[in-house]
Amino acid sequence: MTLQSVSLVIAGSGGAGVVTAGSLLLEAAANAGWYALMSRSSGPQIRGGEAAAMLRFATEPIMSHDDSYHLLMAIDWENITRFAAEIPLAADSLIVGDPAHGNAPAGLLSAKPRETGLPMSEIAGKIENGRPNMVALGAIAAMIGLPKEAMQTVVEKNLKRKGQGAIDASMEAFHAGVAAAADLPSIPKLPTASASAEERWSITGNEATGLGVIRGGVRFVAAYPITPATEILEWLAPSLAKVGGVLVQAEDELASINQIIGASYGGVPSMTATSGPGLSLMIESLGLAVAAEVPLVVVDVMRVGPSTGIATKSEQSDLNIAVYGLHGDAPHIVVAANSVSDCLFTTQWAVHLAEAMQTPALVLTDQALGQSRAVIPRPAELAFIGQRETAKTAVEGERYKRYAVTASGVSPMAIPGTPGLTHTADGLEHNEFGTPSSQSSDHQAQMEKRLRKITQFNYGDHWAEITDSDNGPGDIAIITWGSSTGPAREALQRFSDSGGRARLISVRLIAPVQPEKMAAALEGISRAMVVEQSHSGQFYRMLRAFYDLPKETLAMHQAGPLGFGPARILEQLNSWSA
Amino acid sequence: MTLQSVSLVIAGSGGAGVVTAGSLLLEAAANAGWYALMSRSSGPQIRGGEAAAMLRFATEPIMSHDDSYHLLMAIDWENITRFAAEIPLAADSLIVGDPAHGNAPAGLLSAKPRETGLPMSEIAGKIENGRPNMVALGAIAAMIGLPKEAMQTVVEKNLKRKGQGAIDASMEAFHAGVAAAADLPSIPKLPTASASAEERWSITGNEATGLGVIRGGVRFVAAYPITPATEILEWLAPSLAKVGGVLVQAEDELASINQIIGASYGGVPSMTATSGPGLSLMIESLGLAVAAEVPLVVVDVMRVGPSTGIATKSEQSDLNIAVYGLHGDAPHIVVAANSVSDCLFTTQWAVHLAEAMQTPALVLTDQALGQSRAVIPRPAELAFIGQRETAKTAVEGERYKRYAVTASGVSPMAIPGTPGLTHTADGLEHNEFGTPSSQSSDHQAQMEKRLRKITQFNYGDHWAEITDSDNGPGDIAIITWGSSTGPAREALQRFSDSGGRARLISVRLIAPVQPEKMAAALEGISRAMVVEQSHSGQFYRMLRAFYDLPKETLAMHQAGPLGFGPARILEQLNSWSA
Amino acid sequence: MEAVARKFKPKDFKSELKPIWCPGCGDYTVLNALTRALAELELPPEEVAVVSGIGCSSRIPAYTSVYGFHGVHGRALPVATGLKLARPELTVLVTGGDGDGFSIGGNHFLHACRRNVDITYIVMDNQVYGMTKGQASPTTAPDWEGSKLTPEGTGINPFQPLVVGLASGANFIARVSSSDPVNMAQIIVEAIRHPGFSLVQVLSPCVTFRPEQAEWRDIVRTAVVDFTGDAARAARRLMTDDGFNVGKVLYKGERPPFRPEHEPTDGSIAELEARFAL
Amino acid sequence: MEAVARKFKPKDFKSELKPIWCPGCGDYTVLNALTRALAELELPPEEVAVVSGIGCSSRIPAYTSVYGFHGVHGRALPVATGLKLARPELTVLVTGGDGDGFSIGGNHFLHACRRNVDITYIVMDNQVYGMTKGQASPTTAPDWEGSKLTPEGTGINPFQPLVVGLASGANFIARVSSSDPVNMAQIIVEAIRHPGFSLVQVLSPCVTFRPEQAEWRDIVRTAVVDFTGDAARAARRLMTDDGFNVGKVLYKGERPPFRPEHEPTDGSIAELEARFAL
Ligand SMILES: Cc1ncc(C[n+]2csc(CCOP(=O)(O)OP(=O)(O)O)c2C)c(N)n1
Ligand SMILES: Cc1ncc(C[n+]2csc(CCOP(=O)(O)OP(=O)(O)O)c2C)c(N)n1
Ligand code: SF4
Ligand code: SF4
Ligand SMILES: [Mg+2]
Ligand SMILES: [Mg+2]
Repeated sequence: MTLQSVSLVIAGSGGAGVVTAGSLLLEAAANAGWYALMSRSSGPQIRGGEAAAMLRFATEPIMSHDDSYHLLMAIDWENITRFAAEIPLAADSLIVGDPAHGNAPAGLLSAKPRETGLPMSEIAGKIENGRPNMVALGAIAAMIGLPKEAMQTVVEKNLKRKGQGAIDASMEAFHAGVAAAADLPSIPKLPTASASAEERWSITGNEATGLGVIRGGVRFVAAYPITPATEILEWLAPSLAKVGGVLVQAEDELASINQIIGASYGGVPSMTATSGPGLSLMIESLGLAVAAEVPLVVVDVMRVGPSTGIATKSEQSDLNIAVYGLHGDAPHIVVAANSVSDCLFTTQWAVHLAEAMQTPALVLTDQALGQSRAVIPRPAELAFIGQRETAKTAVEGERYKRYAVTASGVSPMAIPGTPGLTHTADGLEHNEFGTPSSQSSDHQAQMEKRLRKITQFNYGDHWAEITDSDNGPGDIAIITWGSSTGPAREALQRFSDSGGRARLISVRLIAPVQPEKMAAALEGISRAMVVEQSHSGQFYRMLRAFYDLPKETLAMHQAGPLGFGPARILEQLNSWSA
Repeated sequence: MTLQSVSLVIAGSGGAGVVTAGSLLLEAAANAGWYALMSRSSGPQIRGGEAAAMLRFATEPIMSHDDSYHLLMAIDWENITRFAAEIPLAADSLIVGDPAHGNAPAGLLSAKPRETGLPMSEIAGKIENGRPNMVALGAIAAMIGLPKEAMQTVVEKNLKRKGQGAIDASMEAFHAGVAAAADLPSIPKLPTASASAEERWSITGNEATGLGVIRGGVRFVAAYPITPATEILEWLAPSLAKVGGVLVQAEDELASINQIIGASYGGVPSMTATSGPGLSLMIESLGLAVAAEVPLVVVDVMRVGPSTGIATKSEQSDLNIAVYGLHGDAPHIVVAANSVSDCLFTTQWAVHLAEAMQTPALVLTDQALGQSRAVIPRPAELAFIGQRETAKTAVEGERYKRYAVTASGVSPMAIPGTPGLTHTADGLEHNEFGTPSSQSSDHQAQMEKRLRKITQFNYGDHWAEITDSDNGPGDIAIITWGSSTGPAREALQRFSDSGGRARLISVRLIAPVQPEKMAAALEGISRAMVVEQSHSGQFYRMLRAFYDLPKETLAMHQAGPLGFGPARILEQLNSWSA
Repeated sequence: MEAVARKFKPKDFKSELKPIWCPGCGDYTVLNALTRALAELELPPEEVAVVSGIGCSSRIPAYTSVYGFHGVHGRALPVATGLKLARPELTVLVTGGDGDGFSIGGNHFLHACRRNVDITYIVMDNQVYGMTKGQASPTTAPDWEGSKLTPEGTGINPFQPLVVGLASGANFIARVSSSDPVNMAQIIVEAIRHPGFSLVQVLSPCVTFRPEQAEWRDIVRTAVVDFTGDAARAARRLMTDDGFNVGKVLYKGERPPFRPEHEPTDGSIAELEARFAL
Repeated sequence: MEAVARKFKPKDFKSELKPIWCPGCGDYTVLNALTRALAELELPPEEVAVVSGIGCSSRIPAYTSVYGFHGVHGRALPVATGLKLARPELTVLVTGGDGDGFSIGGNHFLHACRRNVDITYIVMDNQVYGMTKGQASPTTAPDWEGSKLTPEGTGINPFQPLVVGLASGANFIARVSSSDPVNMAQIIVEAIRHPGFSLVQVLSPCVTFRPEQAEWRDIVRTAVVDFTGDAARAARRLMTDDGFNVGKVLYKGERPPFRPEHEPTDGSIAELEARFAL
C-alpha cells in the first residue's frame, strides 16, 4: 500500500535555529509513534548562516524523501534560494513565510505553489522569551496532526537544563503557533499512530555506522576529522571507551590508516572513517593492507567531488576509487549501505568480512545517509562478529608460513605474542614465509591466493537486497546501490500499487562482483534501469564491465546533491510498462 | 617479411659485470648498423648480486623480445634460476657455461636446450687484467656475426679513461673469446647490416620520456626518487638546466605533485614522474588539478604491484588507478606509450594535451619500456608544443571569469602577473569566478564543462595505432596497449607472413574513451583478443565498460613480469583462422 | 603606456566577497593586517599570490584581490614552493591554520623551513580545527576537553611551531596577536621583505569553538627582548617562553634563499638529442 | 607448563635470512647491536615487534627473529603507534633510514615525538637514499654532488633530526656510531627501557653511494657531557654540535608516555544501543 506521509521543510538563517526545531519535531513525532526521516542542508558559514531541515513523517517506516514537500515553513528568506534545487515544491505545496521578512523569493515559485503568511516573529514577540521557531513548530504540529502532548514531553526533556521558565516560554510560543494554524490553508494530516509493539530507534546513519563497527568487534579506531564522517568518530570516541576500545585522533589520514594497520596486525580489529579527500590519501596503504593481508575497515562517507568539492552535500561518486583506486592488482572488499539502518548492518558485516578474509573492507555510505536521522524499527541482532583465523601453535621443525598458499586462500595469521610463530609481514611481494621475492612464480601464487580468498568466500544472500513488486518480478529491473535505493524502493512500491511488476536489485557487495548471483537475479528480466547519483554513471560502467546486462539497459545518473526521486524512477517504469 | 634476429642473454653474479657487457655489446651492434633491444633483470641486492642482460639484434627495427633466446651465456650460475621464468629457452637454444662453475642448474633445462662449456675464467686468467665477461663478449660476437672492429671502437671509447693498458687487456680477452668460439655449437648469425642512410638513436624508454617532456615545453619538474622512474629524473635534472628549466627533489610525492601544481598555476608547463606507490600518494592532488583546472603531466613507470610489490619488474597493472583512481567524478587524460621510442611521442603529446585542456595528463609507461635500451630509427620531429589558452587583458567593467562556461569547456586562464585578471583558483566546487559554491547548478555546470573539454577535443588519429596485416585487416582484431604492443605487433607480422589477415589496435589514448573511433576500427571484425600484462584483466574490463566489443572476445591477461610473447598471440590467431 | 608608480590602499587588496567567518573571528583582523601590509609594500596586486590549504583561515586568498590558490588540506607550502621557484619575480605568501600547517601539513612545514625558499607563511593559530567544528589541533593544550573526539583531552604535548620552525631552518620567525592589527601588518611587511622562508604565527582566536580565547587579548604581552640572529639562543628563548610573547620578530637568519638557477642558457633541445644519435 | 625464565643469546634474535646489504654496509652492525640489546633485555622474541618502512635499513625486521612488519615508505611510525596502543604489553621498535624517517616520513616523526608513545625509534642515518641508488636525503650536506638528481648539490640546509626531535617532544635522544656496536647495544637497551618515545640516531655509513663515510669511524668522538633533562639546554647543545658527538644519551625527559586507558570497563553494547531506543 502506498505510503501515507507528510513532507516539510523548515528553513531560515542560522540564529533561527531551524535544525534544532527540526530535531524537536522529529523527536515529538517519534514519541507520537510515527516514523520519520530528517536531512539537513546548510550554507557555507561555519556558524549561523542559512539552513534547512527536511522532514518526512509517516505511520510506517520511511526509506526515502518524497518528490516534493507539502510545506515549506520559512522563518526568514535569507539565502534560501541556495537550497531551492534541494527543496522541490509542487503546485499543491504550501509556502508559509513570515510577513515581517517580505515575500518568498521568485526562485522558490517556479512550480507556482500556494503561499501564505504567518507572523511568527510578531507572535513570538508577544511572549516573554518566545522564539519564532517554536511558533513555527506549533503551526506545523497543528497542520500535520501531531499531538500537542508529544511536543510537551520533548520540550521538557530538551530544555530541562535551562529551567522551567524556558520550557514554559517555548510551550507558550508553541501553543500560539498551534492556534495561529487554524487560519492557514491545509496540508495532508497524518493519522495518529496505532500503538505498535514494535520497538523503534532514533538514529543517524553515522551513529548506525559507529554502532556497526563496535558490534562487529572493532576496538581500535584512528582517524582524522573530515566532514561528513566526523560524527561517526564523535560517537565512537566515548562509546569505544565504554567497551574497552580506543580512538586516536591521528595527524593525518596517512597516519590513521597506518595506525589501524599496526593495531590490526597486533590482533585487534580496527577501522577508520573518512570522506573522499581522506580516502585518496589512504590509497597507498590500503594496498599495503591487501599485500600484507591485514584486515581492516575503512568507511567512506561520500560527499560531492572531485577534490574538496562540496563537503556538506551528498554524491555517490567514490565508487570508482573504492573499487579501482589501488595501484597494481589489489583485490579487496567494497560494500555499500542502502539506508540509514543498513549502515549498521553493512558496517558490521564489513568487519566480519575483513576479519574472515584478512583484507581491507571499504564501506561506502554518503552524506545523505550519514547525516540523516531516522526513526526506524529496531534493527535485528546480527551474527557477524569479526573472527580471524589465527595460528596458535608452532609445529616442531616447521617454519611458520604466514602466507601459506591454502585452498581457501586464507592463511592462518599469527598474532604478535604467540611463541614460535614470529615472522615479518610484508608489503613487498613475498613467498609463503613472507620473505620478499621477485620471482614470478611467487608473485603468481600470492596473487591467486589473495584473489581466491575473496572470490570463493560465501557471502550468502547479503550481496544484494532484491525486492519484487507484489505481483512478482515481471521483466523489468531497477539496479541500484547505496542511498539511491530508498527512492527506487518507493518507486517500486508505487508501481506495484498501480499493478505494475518489476524487480529491485540493490547491490550491497560492490566488490568482488557476483556474476552468477546477478545472472540469477536477472533471469527473465528484459529491461533494466541503473539508477545512481554520479555524473559519469560510475555504477553503470562497473556493471557493464563485470556483468551481462539486459540488452535494453538505461543508465540513469546525475551528479549530487540532486538525485532521482521516486517519481522519475516511476515514470520510467510506467513508460516501459505502457 | 619475418624479422631475422638473434636473441641472447648474458647472466652472472654482480661482480661479473653482465650489464656492462650487455651495454658494450649493444653499442657495438649499433655501430655495426644493427638494431637492438636490451632489457635487464637483477636480484634484490643493492650492489652486486645476480643480474641478466637480455638482448636481441636484427638488421631491422625491433619492437619486442622473441619468445625464446638462442643463447644463454652464463658467466656463473649464481641464483640464475631466479630469472629462469624470464629467460625462456627452447630445445634449439644453447647454454654456454663456464666449466669452472659446474653444470647448469636443472631449473634452466626444462626445454632440454643444448649445453656446452667455455672456460671463460680460465681463458681470462691467462691474460693480464683479462676479465671473463670480455671473453664471453668475444665468443658471442663470433657466434652472432658481429664484426670485431665494432667492438674495438666501443671498448676504446668506454675504457679511454682507464688508459691503453685496460683497452688492450679487454680486447685481448675479447679476441681470445672470438677464437674459442670456433669450437662452440652454432646459433643463428646475422648478416652484416646494409649501410643505411637512416639516422639511428640509442635510447632508453626513460630517456625518451624525459626528452618528450622537454620537447613538449615542460620547464619545471618536482619529483621524489622511485624505481623504475628515477632515470627519467636523472636524465632530466642536467638536461632541463641546459634549456632553462628546473628540477626540484621534493620531500615526498605529496610535495612533488603540489609543487608542480604551483609552478603550472604560475604558467610554466610542469611534470613529475613516479611509479605506483608514488602515484597513489598523488591521487588527492590530481583531483585538485582536475577541479582547479591546472595542466600537468604525471608519468607513471609501472612496476609489479600491489603495494611495494616488485620494484624492479614490469607489469601493466596501474591502468585502473590511472583511469578510475580519483575520488568524485574527475575527468582527466590517460595516455600510454607502446614502445621505447613511443615514450617520446606519447609524453610529448601528453604535455600538449594537458596544456591545451588545462587538466592533468597521466602517462603510463612501464619498467620494460623505461629501463630497456633500444637502437631505433631517429624519431620524427613533432608539432606538439604545450600551448595554453591564456587570458591576457581585462575587459573594462567585467569581472574575470576563471572558470567561464564556454562551448569548448576550456576557459582562458590568467597567469599571475597579468593585471586586472586576479582571481583565486579553487579545488572546492565553484562558480564561474572561482568562488566556492555549494549550489547544485554550479556543480552541474562545472562538471559538464570539465567533461566537455576533454571529450570534445580533437585527438586526431593518435588515439590508437592501428596496423593491418599485409593483406588487409580480415575479421580478427588484437586489442592491446602499452608494452604488450611489441609482441602483438610481431605476432601480427608473423601471421601476415604466413598469409593470415588481422588487425592490431594498440590504444594510446586510454581516457577519455573514443567509442566512435573504436567502433570504426572494429568494423568488420568478428573476433577479438585483448592482450595485456595484468592479473585481473584491467584493460579488458575497461574496454567492456566503455566499448562494444565483438561478441567473441577473448581476454588474454597475466601478471607481470611475464607476459604474452609473440608466439602465444600467434597461436591464438592461428587457431581462429584454422 | 607610461610606467606610473601605482599607489595602493589596503582596500585595494580586498575582494568583494563576504567572508564565511563567524562574527568576531580573529581571522578578520589578519585579513586586514595583510591588506595593510601589501599596501605599505606598494606591490601591484597582480604580482602577489596568496596560497592556502583548507580551513577557516585558509579561505583568505579569495578575500584578497591578488592572485590566489586555494588547494587541498595541508599542501599549501609545496604549491607555494613550486610557484615561487617557477616564477621568482612574484611575491608569494601562504596563509592557513594550525591544523592545515602543523597536523596534516607538518612534513611540508619542516621541509619548507629547511629549503628556505623566499616565501612568507602566516599561520592563524587558534589551537583548534575551526572548519570541521572544533577538534583538537597540534597546538591544543593536552587538557582541553571541548571536542567529542578527545573528550578527556588529547593528553599530548602541544606542538611548538616556532621552536620546530627554528630547528628546521626557518629564516625569520615572529609571533603576533590578532588583537594588534597594526603591529601585525608591520611584522608581515618585515617578513615579506626578509629573504628566505619567513614564519609568522598569529594568535587568532576562534570565538565559536574556543570562546575562552577571548582572554588572549589580555594575556598577550609584547616580547621584551629584540630578535637575535643566533639560532641556539633563539631556541633557548622560545623553548622557555609560554607562547604569549608577541609583537616582535624573534629570530632573523642570514641564510640565502634557495633559488635554483634557471636562466635560459645557450643549450638547445637539438644538443640534447644529439647525444642519442649514433 | 612451568614458567621458566628463558635466557637468550644475540643469535636467538637473528633470522636465517641473508641480508641484501652490500658488504661493509653500516647496517650490519646495527642488526648486531639490536640483537645484542634484545638478548640483554631478556625479552622473549615473540613479545617484541620491529616495524619499518622502505629502504636498505628498513629491511631489518626480516633479519630478526621477532615479530616484524615491513610496511610502505615513510609510514613505520604510525604502524608502530597503532600496534603499541592496541597491544601495550609488546615491546615495539621502529627501524629505518634518514629518507624514510625524515623525508617522506617527516610528519609522523614530528607527531610521534609529540605523542610520546612508548616506542624506540632507531634511525640509520647514512645521509643518502641507499635503496634507490644514491640520491640526497634530508641529512645530506648541501654541497654533495654525488647524485644525478642534484648534480650541483642540494643547496639546502641539512635536517637536524635530534634538534627537531627534541623540539617536537622526543623523550629520550641519543646518537651512536655503527663503528661501536657494543656502545650502540647499550644505548639501545637504555632507549627501550626509558618510557615514552626514544630516538636513537645511528651514523651508519653507506659504503656504496657514500664511500667517503668510511672516514666516520675516525671522525666520531664520544660526547663529553652527560645527558641533561633540561630541554632548552639540550637544544642549545645540539644546535651547536657538529653531528659527530656520539656514544651517549644526550637528553632524557620525564614526560609520561601517551597511553589511553582501554581496560575493558563495565559498559556493554546493549547500553550503547539503549540510547537509541525510543
Ligand atoms: C584530506 C583532508 N582531510 C580532512 C579534511 C577536513 N578538514 C578541513 S579543514 C580541517 C582542519 C582545519 O583546521 P585549521 O587548519 O586549524 O583551520 P581553522 O579552520 O582552525 O582556521 C580539516 C580537518 C580535508 N578537507 N581534507
Ligand atoms: C611512496 C614511495 N616513494 C618512493 C619510494 C622509493 N624509495 C624506496 S626506499 C627510498 C629511500 C630510502 O632511503 P633511506 O630511508 O635513507 O634508506 P637507506 O636505503 O638509505 O637505508 C625511496 C625513495 C617508495 N618505495 N615509495
Ligand atoms: S569557527 Fe572559529 S576559526 Fe572558523 S570562522 Fe568561526 S570563529 Fe573563526
Ligand atoms: S646501498 Fe648503502 S645503505 Fe644500501 S646496503 Fe649498500 S651500503 Fe648499505
Ligand atoms: Mg585552527
Ligand atoms: Mg639513508
